[in-house]
Amino acid sequence: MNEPTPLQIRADQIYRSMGLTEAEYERICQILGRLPNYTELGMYAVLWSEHCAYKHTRPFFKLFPTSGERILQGPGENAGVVDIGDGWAVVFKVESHNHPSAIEPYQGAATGVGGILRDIFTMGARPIASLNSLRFGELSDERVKYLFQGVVAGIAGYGNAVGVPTVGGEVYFDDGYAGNPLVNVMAVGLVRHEMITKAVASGVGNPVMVVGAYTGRDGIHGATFASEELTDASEEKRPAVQVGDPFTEKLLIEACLELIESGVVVGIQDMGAAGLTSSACEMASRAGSGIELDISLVPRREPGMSAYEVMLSESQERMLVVPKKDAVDTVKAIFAKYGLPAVVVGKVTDDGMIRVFDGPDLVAEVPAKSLSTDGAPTYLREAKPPAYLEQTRSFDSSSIRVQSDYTVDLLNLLDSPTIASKRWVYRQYDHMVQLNTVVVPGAADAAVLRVKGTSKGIAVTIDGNGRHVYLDPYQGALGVVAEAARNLVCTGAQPIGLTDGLNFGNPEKPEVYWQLQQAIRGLADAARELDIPVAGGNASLYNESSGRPIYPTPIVGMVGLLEEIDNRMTSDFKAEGDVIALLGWLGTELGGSEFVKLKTGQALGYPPRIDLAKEKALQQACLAAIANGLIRSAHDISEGGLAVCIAESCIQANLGAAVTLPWEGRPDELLFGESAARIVVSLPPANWEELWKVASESKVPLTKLGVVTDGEVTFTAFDGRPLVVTHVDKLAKAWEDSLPKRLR
Amino acid sequence: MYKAAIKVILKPGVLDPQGKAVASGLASLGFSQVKSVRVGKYIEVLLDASSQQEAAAQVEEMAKRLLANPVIEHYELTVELVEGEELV
Amino acid sequence: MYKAAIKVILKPGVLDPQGKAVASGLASLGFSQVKSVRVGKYIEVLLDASSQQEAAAQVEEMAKRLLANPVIEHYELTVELVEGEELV
Amino acid sequence: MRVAVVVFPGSNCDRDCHHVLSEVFGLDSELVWHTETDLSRFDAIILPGGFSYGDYLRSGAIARFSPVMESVTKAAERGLPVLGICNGFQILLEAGLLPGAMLVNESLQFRCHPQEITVEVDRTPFTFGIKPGTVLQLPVAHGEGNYFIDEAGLAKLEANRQIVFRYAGDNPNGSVADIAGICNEAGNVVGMMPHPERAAEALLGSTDGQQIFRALINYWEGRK
Ligand SMILES: Nc1ncnc2c1ncn2[C@@H]1O[C@H](COP(=O)(O)OP(=O)(O)O)[C@@H](O)[C@H]1O
Ligand SMILES: [Mg+2]
Repeated sequence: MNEPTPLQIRADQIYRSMGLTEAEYERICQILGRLPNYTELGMYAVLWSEHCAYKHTRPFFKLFPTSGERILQGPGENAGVVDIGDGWAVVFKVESHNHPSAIEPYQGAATGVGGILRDIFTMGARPIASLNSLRFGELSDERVKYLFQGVVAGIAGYGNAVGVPTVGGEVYFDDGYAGNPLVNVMAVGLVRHEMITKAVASGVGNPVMVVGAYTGRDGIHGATFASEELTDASEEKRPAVQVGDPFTEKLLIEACLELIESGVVVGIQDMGAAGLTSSACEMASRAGSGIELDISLVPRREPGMSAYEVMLSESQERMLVVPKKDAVDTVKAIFAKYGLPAVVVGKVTDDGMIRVFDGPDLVAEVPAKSLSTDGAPTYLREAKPPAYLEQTRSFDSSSIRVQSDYTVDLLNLLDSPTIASKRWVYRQYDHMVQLNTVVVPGAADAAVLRVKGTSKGIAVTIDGNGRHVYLDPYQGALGVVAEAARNLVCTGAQPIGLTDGLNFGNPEKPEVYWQLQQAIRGLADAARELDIPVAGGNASLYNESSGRPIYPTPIVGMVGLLEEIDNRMTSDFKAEGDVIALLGWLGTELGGSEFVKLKTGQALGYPPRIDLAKEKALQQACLAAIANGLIRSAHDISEGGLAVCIAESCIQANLGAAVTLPWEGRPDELLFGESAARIVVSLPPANWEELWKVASESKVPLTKLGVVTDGEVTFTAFDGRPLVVTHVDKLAKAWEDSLPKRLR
Repeated sequence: MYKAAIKVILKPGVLDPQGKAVASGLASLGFSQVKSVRVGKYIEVLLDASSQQEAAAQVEEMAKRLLANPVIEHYELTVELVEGEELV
Repeated sequence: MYKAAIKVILKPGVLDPQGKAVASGLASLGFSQVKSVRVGKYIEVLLDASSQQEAAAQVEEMAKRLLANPVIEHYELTVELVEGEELV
Repeated sequence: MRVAVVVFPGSNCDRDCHHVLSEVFGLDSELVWHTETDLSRFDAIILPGGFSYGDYLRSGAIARFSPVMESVTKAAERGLPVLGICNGFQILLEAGLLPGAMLVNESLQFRCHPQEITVEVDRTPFTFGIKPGTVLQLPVAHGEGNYFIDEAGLAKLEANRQIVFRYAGDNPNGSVADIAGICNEAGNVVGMMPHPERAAEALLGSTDGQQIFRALINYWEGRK
């Protein structure tokens, strides 16, 4: 390949085709004091891409509360680390793989799993769980079916093979994601405090080693690809899609953990987006050092690769390791055991430069800091509320006809793919390997894992209602954090840290930028009010297709701690005759609900208002009720409202419920409104007084709704009129058959 | 009746984890002469058509739409006239 | 250098879930002429050998020992002389 | 009792088996890397589940040539109890220590869920003392558990009482005759798709899997 010269690059504005603006190019020239060559330009182009540099989101990160007693590592490393006591810590992070998954769903999702796992074990932690948050268009569309099936198979194919259980997740189907699905994967690891390892290249003269898979021409410019809108031409950029090799990843996990255990590692960093370039510059800039590399030493899969290609390759399953000076042989021996190459390709220097040689030739020389996230430009843009809000906010729920019977609506809601059982998904995931999954997918609002050798449990969840955010980014984002926390609390776990994933459209559009700004403020305010520090995050912008942005979709992965795993709680009713009660406030907000979508086919109205003080009180009350053994089930009210919440607790238990709504009002609002700060609990009648005390101590209302029955399900209005009359078998059929019948 | 044989192979440059694993498996079995291995799919389709040409056109269409994943794979196909109603 | 192409196919009588799925996939795409489909593997091996015959013998051995499982599969192979050191 | 848990590159239930053997049953369990060739110090061998060599080509096809497999074969011939779980079962099939072969699940999907199975015979070390007909609830987790054997082979399995477990209720993968596990003619080598190690602690939902390991211990104590 004939590379253009520095002069040609300037003359022909070649930087533009790499996604750099004129001003960015000028800035590079200034930093270098000369014109960049092709390889250098490529390095800047990827590392200054939105995907790597967070050019539009970074200015907001300072809003996040990032410290707390338990935070051992906040944002800035490969993953956040939170202390759980007894010398153990939890490591977790979310990463998006939206664009690759839109092009090649299986491999896109699979490599997404692989990538986020590397962020975990590069910190010295053994990955113990993964979760995923998925968004697709409607399942009536054949292409959507293909994407959905491919993504789930890809997550299963990779996660099952590496032996990390996929314990949870969420899937929403909405036209807003038709051309641009979202695939966010969260991984969770467990580490002894003394094994926590950072991605720093320190110690002048220390060797720099490439370990793991061979380097090929995979995904060159994947990061810039992830920073552009999807167009039909995206299909042409196909080589940007990489193929994952979970077998090599599994070996890499074991080898890296063994290596870290051996005590010879100074720093280690996975090679994700922008491969060798980003890992080298991040390790050097964190340590304030420099790195000198000879890329002719990098083990290759293909002949004839240029410096540019080696530096920008996104071949998967590779890491960059800086061991102690005398430990090269130790590293080689450990990797040899697993049949993986480990090769010295350079050394740590003290001049802050990334200096790249190809044999004797110097092919690139740039200051590490200038390439790193901190050195990249940031942008503040014009923000403007989108025009659609006028229409959505003028919605009046009284335009929906009041009915005398809501049985069919309840069945239809249970049948809607967003609400329906996700068994079709999680039965493809090995969610049990490693023998820690105590609360399995489908059993509660969050998964619970034990920590072997202790009595502790870790609860994990991932959440984000994009429709609510679309209708009001600030309130919707508050709701995302509140719901994640509520989900953990319903299992009896105290939330201890969160990681966010910001999935938005093109930030250069004022409306999208406004959504982004509002949503980040919401996430930050909720995290602060609820005392849940932000330990890390990820951003994926430019999620659009045919010029239409996705629903703004911030998602939150959250980790909670149960000091006593024996106190865990699940969401299924447990016994006939138990009292069903609402912990929390009366809520009647239909805006943005699944019910409104069912009736109008649209996202309309104001989403539920979030009151963080109430949210906090509710969560305290629920935790106290669980810790004192007062309740037998807890299930948070979300999509589909109270009726769906109770129906799910029935279906899981194969029991029924006789509920009388103790409020006056529109039945649809009472049954299907999605107001927050509400949890449905069930308890033996004998515990009522005690629970009442716990609730009133936290100043949280507790309202009796009915009793658990042996199978009949009835919802009755305040005045005794029947609203829903059915049987758990019918509910179960609608809920369980929804995905399988649509995917046949 | 026509029988089409479609070979589906990963595009050059695309990582082939299976091929890699098979190559190292063969090496450890003592087949030291092996330089590289690629693993793809071999698909046989038995179909009715009015002519060889029509059969080929149909199968080409199938390969494009379902049998191969154009993002990472390419394919080669052959079609022949056969007797009988079953693939053996 | 020799390039061997090995087709590995399920034996008659062995249920082929993939073939069945592909057949019904094709049917639902409107390819109604399709009678049946079988899905197997297509493996390419690049190897050094002193003669075509030796290469074929070696590959036969590989197929017997590793590439195909005789309980469920049979194979066909061809070997040709090629230039170059890479499979493309 | 010393039990070897063989670790192939890509095994991922090795630690789980080891955990159950040592923490739940207090046995002297050891993780043995696939390059080891001497297994003479062990009283039983377990080939755990997972994805040896990524399950590339065919599950178990490459692992069965691991150096350790020669000693596994010898031990099996000597009559030592050998249990292959899931991928371990696939390896035993590929190695020819058990008859038949595995195909991809009929659904073409990986399946992970609790599954009821019936114990068919008590003549193996891993079902020793379990009444035939006993139903156990053990998780399955596999993509290639569709056991195949031709008619003659099946007749032989039935005649020799080599079918050790069958799926009760829904067959999760389409296996011939609902077969979930088989043994060799002598009975000492057993392969099973379900994971007994995943059902050995109450905290994880079922303790039925303990019966498999308890059977082995009883068998071994009876032979001492
Ligand atoms: N939305 C966000 N909120 C908080 N921290 C973030 C966010 N996005 C990125 N970060 C932090 O920026 C750092 C770099 O992120 P990223 O480039 O995704 O890391 P990696 O390349 O290791 O996946 C990480 O420490 C991450 O936690
Ligand atoms: Mg990283």
